[in-house]
Amino acid sequence: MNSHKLLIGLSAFLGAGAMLLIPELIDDEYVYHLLVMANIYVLLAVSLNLLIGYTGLFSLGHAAFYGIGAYTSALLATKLGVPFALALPASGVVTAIFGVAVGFPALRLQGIFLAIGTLGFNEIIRLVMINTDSIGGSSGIAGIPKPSLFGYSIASSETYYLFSSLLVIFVLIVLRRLLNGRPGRALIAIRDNEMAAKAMGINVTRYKIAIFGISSFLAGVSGSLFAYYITYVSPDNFTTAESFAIVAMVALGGMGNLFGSVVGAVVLSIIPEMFRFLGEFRSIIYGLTLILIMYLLPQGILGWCPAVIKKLARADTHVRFAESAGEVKSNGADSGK
Amino acid sequence: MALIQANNISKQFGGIAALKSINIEVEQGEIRGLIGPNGAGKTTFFNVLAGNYTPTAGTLLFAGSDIGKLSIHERVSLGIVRTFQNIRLFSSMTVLDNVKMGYHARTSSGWLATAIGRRWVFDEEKRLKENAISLLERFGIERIADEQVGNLSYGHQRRVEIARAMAAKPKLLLLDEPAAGMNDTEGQELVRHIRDIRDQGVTIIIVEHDMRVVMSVSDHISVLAHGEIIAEGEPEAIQGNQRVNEEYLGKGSAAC
Amino acid sequence: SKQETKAEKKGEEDFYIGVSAPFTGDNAEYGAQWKRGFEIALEEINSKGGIKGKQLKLIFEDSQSDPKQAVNIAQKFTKDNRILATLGDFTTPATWAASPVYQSAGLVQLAVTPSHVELTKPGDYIFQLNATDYDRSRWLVEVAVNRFHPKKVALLYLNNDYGKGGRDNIKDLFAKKNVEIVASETYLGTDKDFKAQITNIKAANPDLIALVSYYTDAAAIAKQTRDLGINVPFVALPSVHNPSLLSLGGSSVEGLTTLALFNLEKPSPVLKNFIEKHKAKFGGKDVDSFTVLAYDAVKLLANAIEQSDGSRKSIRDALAKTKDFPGASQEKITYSDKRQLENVVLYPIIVKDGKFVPVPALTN
Amino acid sequence: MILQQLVNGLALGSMYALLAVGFSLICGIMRMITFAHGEVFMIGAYAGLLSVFLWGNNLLIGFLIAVLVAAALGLLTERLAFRPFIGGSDLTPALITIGLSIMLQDIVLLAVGADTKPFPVKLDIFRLNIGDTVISGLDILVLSASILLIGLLHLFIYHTRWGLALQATAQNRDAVSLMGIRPTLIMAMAFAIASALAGAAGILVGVYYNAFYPRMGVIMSLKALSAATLGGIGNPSGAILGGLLLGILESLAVAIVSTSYKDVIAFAILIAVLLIRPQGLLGKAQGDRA
Amino acid sequence: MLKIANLKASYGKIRAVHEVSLEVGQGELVTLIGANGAGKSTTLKSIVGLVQEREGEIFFKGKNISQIAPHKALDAGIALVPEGRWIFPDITVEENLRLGAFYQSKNKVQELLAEQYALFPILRERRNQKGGTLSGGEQQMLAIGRALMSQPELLLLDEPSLGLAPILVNTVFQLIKQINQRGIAVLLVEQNSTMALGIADRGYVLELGRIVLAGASTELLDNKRVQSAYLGIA
Ligand SMILES: Nc1ncnc2c1ncn2[C@@H]1O[C@H](COP(=O)(O)OP(=O)(O)OP(=O)(O)O)[C@@H](O)[C@H]1O
Ligand SMILES: Nc1ncnc2c1ncn2[C@@H]1O[C@H](COP(=O)(O)OP(=O)(O)OP(=O)(O)O)[C@@H](O)[C@H]1O
Ligand SMILES: CC(C)C[C@H](N)C(=O)O
Ligand SMILES: [Mg+2]
Ligand SMILES: [Mg+2]
Repeated sequence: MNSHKLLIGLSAFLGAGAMLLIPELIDDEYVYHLLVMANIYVLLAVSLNLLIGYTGLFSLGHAAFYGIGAYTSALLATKLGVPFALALPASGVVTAIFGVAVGFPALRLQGIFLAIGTLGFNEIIRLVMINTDSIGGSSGIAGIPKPSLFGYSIASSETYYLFSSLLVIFVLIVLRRLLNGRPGRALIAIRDNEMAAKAMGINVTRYKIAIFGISSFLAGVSGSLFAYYITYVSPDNFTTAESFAIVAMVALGGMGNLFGSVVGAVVLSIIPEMFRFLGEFRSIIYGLTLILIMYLLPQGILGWCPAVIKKLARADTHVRFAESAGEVKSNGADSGK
Repeated sequence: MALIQANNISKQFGGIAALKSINIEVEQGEIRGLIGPNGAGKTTFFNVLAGNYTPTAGTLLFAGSDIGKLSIHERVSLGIVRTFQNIRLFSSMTVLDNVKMGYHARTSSGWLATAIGRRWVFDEEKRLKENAISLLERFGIERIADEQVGNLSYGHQRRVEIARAMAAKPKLLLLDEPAAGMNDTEGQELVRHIRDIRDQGVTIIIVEHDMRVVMSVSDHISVLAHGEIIAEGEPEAIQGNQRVNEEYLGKGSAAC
Repeated sequence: SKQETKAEKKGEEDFYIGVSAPFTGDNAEYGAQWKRGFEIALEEINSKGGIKGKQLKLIFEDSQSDPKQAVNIAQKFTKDNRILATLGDFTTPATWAASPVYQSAGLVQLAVTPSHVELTKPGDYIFQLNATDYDRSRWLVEVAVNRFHPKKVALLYLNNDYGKGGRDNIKDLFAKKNVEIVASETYLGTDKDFKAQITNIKAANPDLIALVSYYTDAAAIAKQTRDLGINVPFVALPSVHNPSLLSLGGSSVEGLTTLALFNLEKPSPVLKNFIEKHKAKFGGKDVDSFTVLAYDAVKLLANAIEQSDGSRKSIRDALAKTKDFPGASQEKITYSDKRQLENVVLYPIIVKDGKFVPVPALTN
Repeated sequence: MILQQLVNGLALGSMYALLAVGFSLICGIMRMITFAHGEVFMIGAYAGLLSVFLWGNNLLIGFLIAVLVAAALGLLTERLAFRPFIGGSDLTPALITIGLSIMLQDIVLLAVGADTKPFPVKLDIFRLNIGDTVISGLDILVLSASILLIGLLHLFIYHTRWGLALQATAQNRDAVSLMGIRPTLIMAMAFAIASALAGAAGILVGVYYNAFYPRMGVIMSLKALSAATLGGIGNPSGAILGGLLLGILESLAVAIVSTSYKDVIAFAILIAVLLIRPQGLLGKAQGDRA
Repeated sequence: MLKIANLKASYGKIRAVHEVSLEVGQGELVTLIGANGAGKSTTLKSIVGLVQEREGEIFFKGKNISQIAPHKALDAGIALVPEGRWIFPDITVEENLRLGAFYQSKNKVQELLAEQYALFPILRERRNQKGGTLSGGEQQMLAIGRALMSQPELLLLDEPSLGLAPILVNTVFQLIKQINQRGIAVLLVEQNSTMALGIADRGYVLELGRIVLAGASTELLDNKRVQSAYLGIA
């Protein structure tokens, strides 16, 4: 057990080290740009995994939370002149409020019904953005000031990459702690068997609301990072297609696997860029790549790694959503009653 | 005062009356057997006690206070803990983690404390693991602590479920057919466990079709049939009861 | 092919322009139209020996008109030292998302089709080639009023920045002419069923319907309008000027009045040349407004490169100084100090017998 | 005008319904998630269109080809995305169908171009004018086609043993095999039927709107999935109800509230309905007893 | 009739059955007893092909069925009442039963239904109720009834008395005996070992995936080791 911990600790340390060392090695704005975007998607994928992978809440509307965070920052910055250091957490909080508001009705919905409900929510948010001219309407909000933190500008892709990396590492550390501790176990229990979870004294309502809050908080922060980085937001950024892309990252990385989501997000945000040389065939090859990866690594991208890491990363691939209720597994012991 | 007092509990499913105005009182420290034919309403009664079902009529008192409006988890925090007739484990977790889940009902580390990594959270986690392992030892399944429960045989899954319920430190433990899937020897062992549990001050209601188990472990037995209590009394009396013999035991098997 | 290999050999000495456009995704067909215009322009330039003896080349990147990808492409283009200027993107949001990158890197972003009035606001490296919504609407309202003398106009517009830009300008301009807008309905770019909106319009009983939409939608709208038994004439902004409007719309688009970006009646030599080449190259296909704009965009940049010392900055300066450049669309392209077209002229056309023809001389 | 809006809504809704029923079958009854259904619809439509070009404007052949090609594609999807991953996570096939949907769209785009293609045959059979309200022959065609096809499916699922096997397969695949029924056969059957219906929907929608284009399945499938959910996924009659309701809602939202909020209102009502009836209007709550 | 030689079966890396050889003769009633986790269920599931990884030979009526696919087992004449019952929860009781006789003619199905209802009258009462809402014991009856609908030649029963009231346990055991007397061979896995050995002709004892004892039921009932490990006789 201890050697496992050591292994994980070591690899996490090395990963973080590598992340922070990249600036010493690379001097290319385009690469930093992609890395910043990758960091933004890491936050999104990780936060969605909290819902889908850990709690079994199949949400298809994550881009809406992402958008709410981005718009909050854009508005705070352009209309009220709120500084970055304040707007970033504020965007998370505002988004979390929306998240909790969605979480309550979500309690009643399961499986595909929740998926469609959240998808609908995504469309609603996007259309409200398009239709509300006071927040930029379909042209969005331009002219968001480049961010600075305590007097230091973090406007360049390189500094923004460093900043977002630190943020991602911090979030990952905190989440790992939570997920390996009592709260994480409770979430997995809810996912595995909601009725049994209740029977073990878990306040399922509270946990689901809390995880919606946390997940949307992180998506909101990610949106804020995006808004400040690109300095322009528009409804076109927060489509359901974007939500699907985030789901794909989670699926690729492996459900209920935090580090998997990191890998999934990095891979899926960078692959399409690496495939640019394919021109018009890019999307076809991208789709094909998705399919091939799932064939080669049906348990997600971390499926290949040693069992030890999988175990520690709590990879669990056998989560089913399509069942609306009831334990209809072929695993006999659990049927119906 | 009785620990649990069910007054005139009825439960209706559409046209089916699963429980018809049931009255049951169980004293603190008692082991109460609950038997009856299939479909009599035993599991339904457990579901009412645990909060899975809202009864169509009737009141429920636990240690004197009305728990009728409490949700499942609130009842757990009062000490009412159950097992399921159709085993419900956390299938992706190991045996150890399943048992740890039981302790959750009695531990306190929340989101914030865990996130900032307070010392006591670690200590609690450590204690939890020790407790869980010693519990598994008591049930003789510490060997399989690191197995994923989905991979266990039926009988082992049952034991894990009972251990998990015990971990939640119940005051009132509801066991729904705990001996199902165990052979007679294993059943006898279970009887010893249940007595042990009672000796720690836990009140137990046990639904069981294995007469050797239920007759040897129960202080009192209530017999349900068609949603009604048809007999109540000490095991010997029940075994001699005419109606119980006819409806439940089947003639000639009374001596079982 | 010998020539080709030669040209390739001295590849590093060629001039490069980056193109960020939708070649897949919802707007893929417009990217395809651009490409036709680009192709003809490149052939023309390079067959005449290129610019200052070097070949002009385009580097295509598919943005799917997704703002996020437009930024990725912008980052890629700006770090690519070969690229001297860029073209794109198709929509305003995708263009704007990338503008800050081009602006801060000092690389020209010449927007080919977007018509947003404030498109060039993000900075002095951002240029616009299409007539703005204001100019387009001004011409349309003028024609509409002169030709139809409407009292009550219904407006149906695409629910995006382009559609809303058109809507706002058309509303204002009609109001100035004391024409009442009796209905203002909108639809999403992905909609195919417009009957609900049209039914609303029917209820408002207008004597003219003004459209702000792309040709595919316009064809469907016209068809469904006629199906619902409304025979009021249509006027539409120039984005419907495409042969597909005719094939998709059939008889229901007969009589639809719109604007061409170029003079069909008395084509300038440049336009004539383009139309002929286009016909020859693409199997007799008629030109549409986006192909023409794309053609002009390349020619315009080529001209600016020609005038420059080859640096990105001087290309910008040269482009900004463009005056009376003979385009296929506008006969004289001149940039204002806001890097938008000055003195825009548009040409009223009408669908007659399944063809776009110039609007016959107005009666008064 | 409200009457006209109802007619509009019914026609629109019947097309949602035709595609929705496939989701009902795959997602609802079989409890599998596919995101490539819209592309099956689209390819069915194009196949029909192509055959009309190739075989002299024969509408019936066009329809049959659309149905057959779509069914074949459905079978392929099942083989490729679902069968190899039986017993695994639901997200694996989901992701493969996402990949498939991206691929199919762009393959068609590269093959025939992104521009919208019209249908070569005029189908304005007749038009009914009732006062102010206009009903076209096409309106009646799509409405009756969807009711007929879905009615047949309903009979099949609830009144034949194969339909029963279909339901059972979703509930416990291993147990089905103990009944001597091959579960993969049943899965393939479900996909073939759902996809055939998508093909039928594809050609009908293409003809109705006179528009065939590579991304025609995207929004349509989103709406259809919503319709299926609204009506109660897993119930073919729910697909009809949900489809028609969604169509009417959209039309009425335009008539009564505002066009820019058309979809907002439709989705908001969808969510509201789910909150009151989490299993959809005609869906049955599943028996999960403790 | 059924002959298993050197069966090994595993779930991934876990080997559940190491070495099982057993036989069930024509019309015989054989029981397999063993502690929890011994591999009894795995053995039964292997016979019908439900465990993917299996080695060794299985013959049924002289035909090698070692690699049979689960859906072919019934066709061959083998029906399994699985542990955990595997009731279809969202279709009705009667529909559950009908699926048992999927390939039978309409009339035959009617006849078979009537037979099962006669055996388990409660199922007739509950026939339009969803399978998943039955009580535990009712589900067990349904599982047995469903297997009988398919008129097997060999019936594999995995703990059929699980969750049944004593009165029904007796009935079910009598039923098994009756079925057997009709000429259907039975392989019975039971925790209620005393009763199982009571009706069986022969028995096998399985420990940790290996057959450790075999013999006539009466012999096993008298065996000290069997008594202390399985029959609760100290
Ligand atoms: N959700 C439900 N819907 C309909 N009927 C139900 C439901 N739950 C239970 N029943 C019926 O109520 C009756 C009592 O069921 P219950 O599970 O309480 O029986 P039980 O005494 O536990 O039987 P067993 O010993 O077989 O487990 C049964 O006939 C059952 O079919
Ligand atoms: N699905 C599975 N995956 C992995 N291991 C399994 C699985 N099912 C059973 N096993 C393992 O195989 C061994 C034999 O299990 P099996 O279910 O055959 O035992 P059994 O004799 O039927 O026990 P019981 O009396 O408890 O039902 C056990 O050690 C169990 O842990
Ligand atoms: C039709 C075009 C002139 C409009 C342009 N593509 C825009 O979105 O602004
Ligand atoms: Mg029960
Ligand atoms: Mg077993």
